[in-house]
Amino acid sequence: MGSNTEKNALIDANEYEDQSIGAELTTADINKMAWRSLLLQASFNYERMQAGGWLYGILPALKKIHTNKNDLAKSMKGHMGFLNTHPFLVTFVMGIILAMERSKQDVSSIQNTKIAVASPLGGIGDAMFWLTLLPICGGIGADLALRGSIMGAILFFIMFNVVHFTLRFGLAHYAYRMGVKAIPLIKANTKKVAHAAAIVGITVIGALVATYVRLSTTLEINAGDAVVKLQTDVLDKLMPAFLPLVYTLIMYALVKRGWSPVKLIMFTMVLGVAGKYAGFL
Amino acid sequence: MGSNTEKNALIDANEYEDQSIGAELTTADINKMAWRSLLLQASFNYERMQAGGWLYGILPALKKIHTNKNDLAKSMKGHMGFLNTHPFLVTFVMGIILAMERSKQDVSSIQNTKIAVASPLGGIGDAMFWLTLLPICGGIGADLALRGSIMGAILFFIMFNVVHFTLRFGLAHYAYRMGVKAIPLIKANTKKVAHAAAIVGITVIGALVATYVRLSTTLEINAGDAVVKLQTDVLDKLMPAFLPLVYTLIMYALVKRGWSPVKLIMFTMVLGVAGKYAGFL
Amino acid sequence: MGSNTEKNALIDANEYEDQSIGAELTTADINKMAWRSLLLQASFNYERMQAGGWLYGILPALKKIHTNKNDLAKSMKGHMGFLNTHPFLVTFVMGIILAMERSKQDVSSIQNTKIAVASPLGGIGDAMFWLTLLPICGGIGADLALRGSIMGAILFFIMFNVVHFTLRFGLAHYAYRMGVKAIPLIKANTKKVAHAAAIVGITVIGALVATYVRLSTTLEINAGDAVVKLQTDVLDKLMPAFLPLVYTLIMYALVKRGWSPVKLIMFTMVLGVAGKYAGFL
Amino acid sequence: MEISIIQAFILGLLAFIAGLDLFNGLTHMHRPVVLGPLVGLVLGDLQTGILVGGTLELVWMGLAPLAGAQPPNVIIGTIVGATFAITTGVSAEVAVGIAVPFAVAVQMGITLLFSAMSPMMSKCDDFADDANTRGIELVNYFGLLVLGVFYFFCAFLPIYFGAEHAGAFVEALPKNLIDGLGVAGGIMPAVGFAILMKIMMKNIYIPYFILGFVAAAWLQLPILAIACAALAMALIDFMKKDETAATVKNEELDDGI
Amino acid sequence: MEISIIQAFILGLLAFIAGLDLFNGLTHMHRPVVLGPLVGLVLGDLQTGILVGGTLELVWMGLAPLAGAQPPNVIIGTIVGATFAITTGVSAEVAVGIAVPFAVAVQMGITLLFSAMSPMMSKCDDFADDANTRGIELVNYFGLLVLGVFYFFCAFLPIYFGAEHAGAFVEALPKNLIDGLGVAGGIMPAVGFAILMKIMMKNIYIPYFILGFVAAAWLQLPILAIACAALAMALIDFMKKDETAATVKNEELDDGI
Amino acid sequence: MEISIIQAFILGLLAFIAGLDLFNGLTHMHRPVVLGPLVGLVLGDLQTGILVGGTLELVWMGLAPLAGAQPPNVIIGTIVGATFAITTGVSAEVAVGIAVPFAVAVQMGITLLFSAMSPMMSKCDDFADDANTRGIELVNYFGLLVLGVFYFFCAFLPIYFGAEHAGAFVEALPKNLIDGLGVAGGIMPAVGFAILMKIMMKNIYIPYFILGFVAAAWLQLPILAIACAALAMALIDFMKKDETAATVKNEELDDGI
Ligand SMILES: OC[C@H]1O[C@H](O)[C@@H](O)[C@@H](O)[C@@H]1O
Ligand SMILES: OC[C@H]1O[C@H](O)[C@@H](O)[C@@H](O)[C@@H]1O
Ligand SMILES: OC[C@H]1O[C@H](O)[C@@H](O)[C@@H](O)[C@@H]1O
Repeated sequence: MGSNTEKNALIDANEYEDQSIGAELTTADINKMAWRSLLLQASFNYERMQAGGWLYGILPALKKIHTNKNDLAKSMKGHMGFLNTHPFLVTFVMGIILAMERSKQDVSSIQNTKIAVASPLGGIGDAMFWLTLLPICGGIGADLALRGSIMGAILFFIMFNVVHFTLRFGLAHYAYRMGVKAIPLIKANTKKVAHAAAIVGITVIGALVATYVRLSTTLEINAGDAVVKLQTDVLDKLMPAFLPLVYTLIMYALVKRGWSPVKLIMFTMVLGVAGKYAGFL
Repeated sequence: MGSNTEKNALIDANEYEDQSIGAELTTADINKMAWRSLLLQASFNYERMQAGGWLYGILPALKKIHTNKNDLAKSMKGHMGFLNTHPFLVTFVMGIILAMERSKQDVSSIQNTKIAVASPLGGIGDAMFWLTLLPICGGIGADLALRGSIMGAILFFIMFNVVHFTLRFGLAHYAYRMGVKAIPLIKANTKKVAHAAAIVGITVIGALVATYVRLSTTLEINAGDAVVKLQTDVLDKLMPAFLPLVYTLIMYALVKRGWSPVKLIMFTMVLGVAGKYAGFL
Repeated sequence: MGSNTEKNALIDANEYEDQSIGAELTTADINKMAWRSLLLQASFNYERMQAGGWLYGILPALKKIHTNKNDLAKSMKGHMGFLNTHPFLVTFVMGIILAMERSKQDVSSIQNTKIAVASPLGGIGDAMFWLTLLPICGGIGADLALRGSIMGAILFFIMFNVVHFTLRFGLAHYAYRMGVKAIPLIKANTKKVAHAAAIVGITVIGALVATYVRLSTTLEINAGDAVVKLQTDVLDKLMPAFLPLVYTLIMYALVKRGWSPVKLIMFTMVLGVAGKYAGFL
Repeated sequence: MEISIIQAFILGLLAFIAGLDLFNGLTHMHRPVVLGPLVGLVLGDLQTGILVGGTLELVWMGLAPLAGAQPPNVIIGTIVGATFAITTGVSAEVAVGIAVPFAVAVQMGITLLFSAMSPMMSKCDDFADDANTRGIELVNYFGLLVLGVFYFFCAFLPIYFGAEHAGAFVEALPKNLIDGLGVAGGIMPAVGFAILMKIMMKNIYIPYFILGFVAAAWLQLPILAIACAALAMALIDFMKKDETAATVKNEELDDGI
Repeated sequence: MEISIIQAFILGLLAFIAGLDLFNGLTHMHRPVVLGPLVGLVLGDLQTGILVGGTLELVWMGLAPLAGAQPPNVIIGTIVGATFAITTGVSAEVAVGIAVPFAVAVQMGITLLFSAMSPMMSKCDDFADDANTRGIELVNYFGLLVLGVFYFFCAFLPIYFGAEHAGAFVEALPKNLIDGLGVAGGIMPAVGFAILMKIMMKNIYIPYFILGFVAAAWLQLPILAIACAALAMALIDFMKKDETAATVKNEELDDGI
Repeated sequence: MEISIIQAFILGLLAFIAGLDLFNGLTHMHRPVVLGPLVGLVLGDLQTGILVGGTLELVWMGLAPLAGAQPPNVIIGTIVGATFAITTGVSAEVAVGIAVPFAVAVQMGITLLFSAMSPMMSKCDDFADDANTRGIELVNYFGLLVLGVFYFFCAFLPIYFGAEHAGAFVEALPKNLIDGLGVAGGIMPAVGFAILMKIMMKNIYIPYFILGFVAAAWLQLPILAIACAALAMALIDFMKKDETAATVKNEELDDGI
């Protein structure tokens, strides 16, 4: 992190200029957020997954909270970071995060909390909705359908969406209220909360790197009769998730050296295709 | 833990009124404790396991240590908490705990130490005595018996009990002496020892919840062709020991809300039977 | 650690008398170290593995750094401790350690760092060189040899040793430079660095005990029909690596009680042979 | 039975809508049990649509996108399968066999698309820099449009030109290119994490990154377990600071002046 | 051979005593190798008692109550089995076959009893509140009595009324009720832990509860390993406080006044 | 073909050199692909040497000493095998069969030697105490000499006396003694660790020893993972101290005087 001036710059980018508590969000505001959360994956992509749609969802609320344009920009930049969670539970995260935004926490505290809360909800939601609710509703619907009744389709649609929309709107309001109640507490302990959030957030990021980045080499070194499979014979013996870690750290180094995301993405794409053609990926 | 008055009440319940070091325990006292420890499981039950018999074992010593009746009551209440350990090793725990009682440590320090020392001894003792000593003695006895000799029974009985009683009485005296030697040290660091004991004790409780509470649902949701097994398809994917954790936390919430243990036990029994009849347990 | 005088003695043995930064090591010095590192395993043995050869390797440099004879003795004593790492990566450790010696860190800081850095490099190097580089070069060589060409031997020899010596010399210089750069930082934080190094070093030692000491008993207790295998039926159920831990702690207790290493080694050898004859090892 | 261009067009539109619903909206009208009857309605054979939809619902049971990974595409599978069953009169099972290659091809196509959409994120970064909220919105709408149009053609083309021609088109793409972009998609989150780390990482948090990585890589713990343990660490730290401060305070009181 | 009511009564008493020994006293005179000969003595055929005892000892080898979980009951198994072998003259192996259902029924019965004894604990809480030591003792003696009587009847009834009648009685109990109470027994420790936590839990210890749970639930570590790791954490904390205090002291010394 | 004593002697010298190279120097001229041709040269049949070397290289592929554990000895395997193939004209495969028992015997011998060399370490301790650098060097040279001589005889004897006599010699050693010393070798690092701990262990580091042990013994984590996690702990501690100091400083500033 080097010199002091750098640190100051960092703090500037991290703290909001206007530190007064932001405008209250009305029921209508939260409802709007929940509606917009339907487009969480509108700009889904493998670099940042739901980042774009997430920002889209909370944007009206952010505009209301940050009347200072610089603050709004800071906030928006923060919210363009990688995110992946379950779409039905996302409003829970949104509600909490908006309460934090209102209390003008640091950008990094907010982002750490976001990652820490949202990431585990991904797996939880998948188990509850994609692997449980959906097969149940689908099974009932298919059963009726196979007896020739259109009621299968209708019943499926109603059952599933009653749960879906109840959760989406209910969680949004619940989480926001919860978050707002916590504002005084957070405000009184800003630094400590930030530190705690960072601990959880960064730990989760470390785990995400090992879990989400899928990179392994198919390289085999044929030396006469001997075939050395680089991945299983060497790297896996060294440590698991070695290449994902190395690649992420390289990307990180390049980001710090000023490479733009586009450049990194292009680099990655070219690498993927080239690696396939050259046969080492 | 909320308000300050609550905290004070907690401290009152936690600290002994009479802080002077308790009466010394004689060899006879320790022997009495060891004899009484034979009834460790006299009131064995699945709610608190050996709690009642444990208290029975150390009761005479406690009476001698706490001449103040309020203190005796406090101490006895503490010792009615859940406990499970190996019956042959229990006097080791008793000896240490009585030394702590004599030095008038907090109730919670004592209980934390008890749990932290006793719980791992359960598995250790089972491996050493039930799964090793017993089969060895039993094997030798049966061998003789199958050749028609009554010596099998006699030899078995003697071999086994020599080990048994040597341990039971030896450990009692050894542990008490060890504990007494530590009294000055403990006294000098009361708060820090309490904190350290709490760390180990509570960690072990967290582990015990996941290990000892056996609760899983047989619920299956049949939706046409689809069968969703709630336990294996949903809960186990969410996290292991989910229901035990949730049930324990519910019980905890109810205890704090003033429910009596009897009420909770009845509730649990009704739940068990109802669950079986209804087919979800 | 007991009394205060003992502690002082410990500090004396731990800190160098001459605290001024040691003589700079020239390129020639580092090269000499790299050459001598070829004899890393000259006195290889199962008690301290590469300790003797390690000291042999860094000895000329140590002599240059510690002009005070007492300091040289202290340093040499420290470097006779157990060590095992990969022979091709050892110069990396040597370079760092010599930089630390120059800055006159405590003996225990230096040793902790050595263990912490060197131990994981053992497995890493084995995976990279013994299990990857060697089969590749060997495969290519064998392929040519089986076609009757002497080029197989020659190519193998050249390929393998280009990598080998490049690493050995390259790492030596690189690590030393790196270490020297860190000297001011280390100097400014001597105590904290020592503490951090101790945390890693001791943790690794704990792990090494469980990993490196191979001790299990073949004892079976035959009791009539029952056969109790002490290792698998009792000890492994108690805890893994139980005997290695116990044996190491016994050795430690004896060392502290003043037993000489030779005595412990003889004891161990006699135990091994006696255990084999008696059938319990 | 022949399919008119209008019917093909309407089915394309249906794919457009269902395609959006698969990732956005998520009303799950895109599931076979609903989509089948809708195809039936368009082709004038509701009953077959219902039956094929029910059958396919069971085939695709439990297949949903987890953590962004695509299963064989349910929408194109259903639309192509149901259309085939209705027009040729074959059983639902046979229709599945025809539909699966298309479902797999589209699965790949979507994976590709999600890799290819990555560069749009930097556009968003620029908009964020300028607090340009409109820009963010447009990017999202644009994403929807691209996705929808892609689905439209994936349904329209095979239905209009018939399976063989469509199949030939799919085969014309170089496999290595497609696979390579798929691989790139798997690596891509590394870029996302790197950018995230730029915002959030400070030297003092490096140890936690290491612990998270060790727990996930070696101990293979799920994110939930790691988050729980991290929370515990954070709470310990949180509470310890109080103590330290308290200790200091006390010391000073004790020492008095 | 007929069994007199007196013999049946004495065998019941033997079960009473052995039953207590299984959980209290633990001299292990309740093991078949000892109990068999005793049954033999009562029935006047020591030799058969010895042999059946030896055989059953091997059958029950390694079966002991671990963490409160009951294996098929060794005492009733032995008494019923040995009695059967002696009276009918069948081999020990056949006697085992007869005895096992009873052993299993009693296993369930004990499990039930240990669930049903739970409410007595609150009685104890009340006694503790009043420092009523006599009360605590009486509860324990009462527990012994109930257990012993239960064993008495479990031995007496099948022997006196013969196997069929006893078997019919066992079958008359609704299985769901018994199983349900067994399930309740498995859940019951949750109540014990909740009460324990009321005493011991403070906010600052929540993180350690989480860590213990994570280690046991996800990493599947045994209690011993978790206790070791917790001890390490506690020691680190214990020693760090010293340091902090020391640091503070030093700082103040350095700053002087 | 007969082997002269001079040839046997030269082959012994080759074993001497290669034996050192296996653990020191590590140029890997001791691998069959190089050693085979060298044996061929000595015996005047380079071509067979090359071929046998190539074959044996593949047989020993992936066999290298890991963490001090010896695989069947590659050097004696190669020298005896190649000599046998050249002198008798049998195929390389048959030669391997002859060579393996010798390779295994030498494997044991080396293990033994590495146990037996342990006491030399205390000699080194004494030299270190006196800052006697020459002494340290001599011990190392002595180690080389012993090892080399051992290899010399392991090659010379079977070649000169023929396989049967050499085999008989090997069999004459009591197996229990050899195995016992092998066992002792496995335990020996405990002594090394104990001495290490004497230098490095202080009470405040006991918790870390426990954590390292728990991680390796129960979680079966490799050293690298444990070192990473330990590094993380150390860094947290390292940085926390700064904070504490800072907190203290701040408090004092706040309180002013
Ligand atoms: O895993 C969480 C989440 O990840 C991605 O966003 C998509 O695959 C969702 O369908 C899934 O629910
Ligand atoms: O597991 C420890 C302990 O648990 C219960 O108290 C009983 O099952 C004992 O037999 C056992 O030794
Ligand atoms: O495991 C590291 C290292 O251990 C020992 O020193 C030897 O077996 C080496 O060959 C090996 O590389």
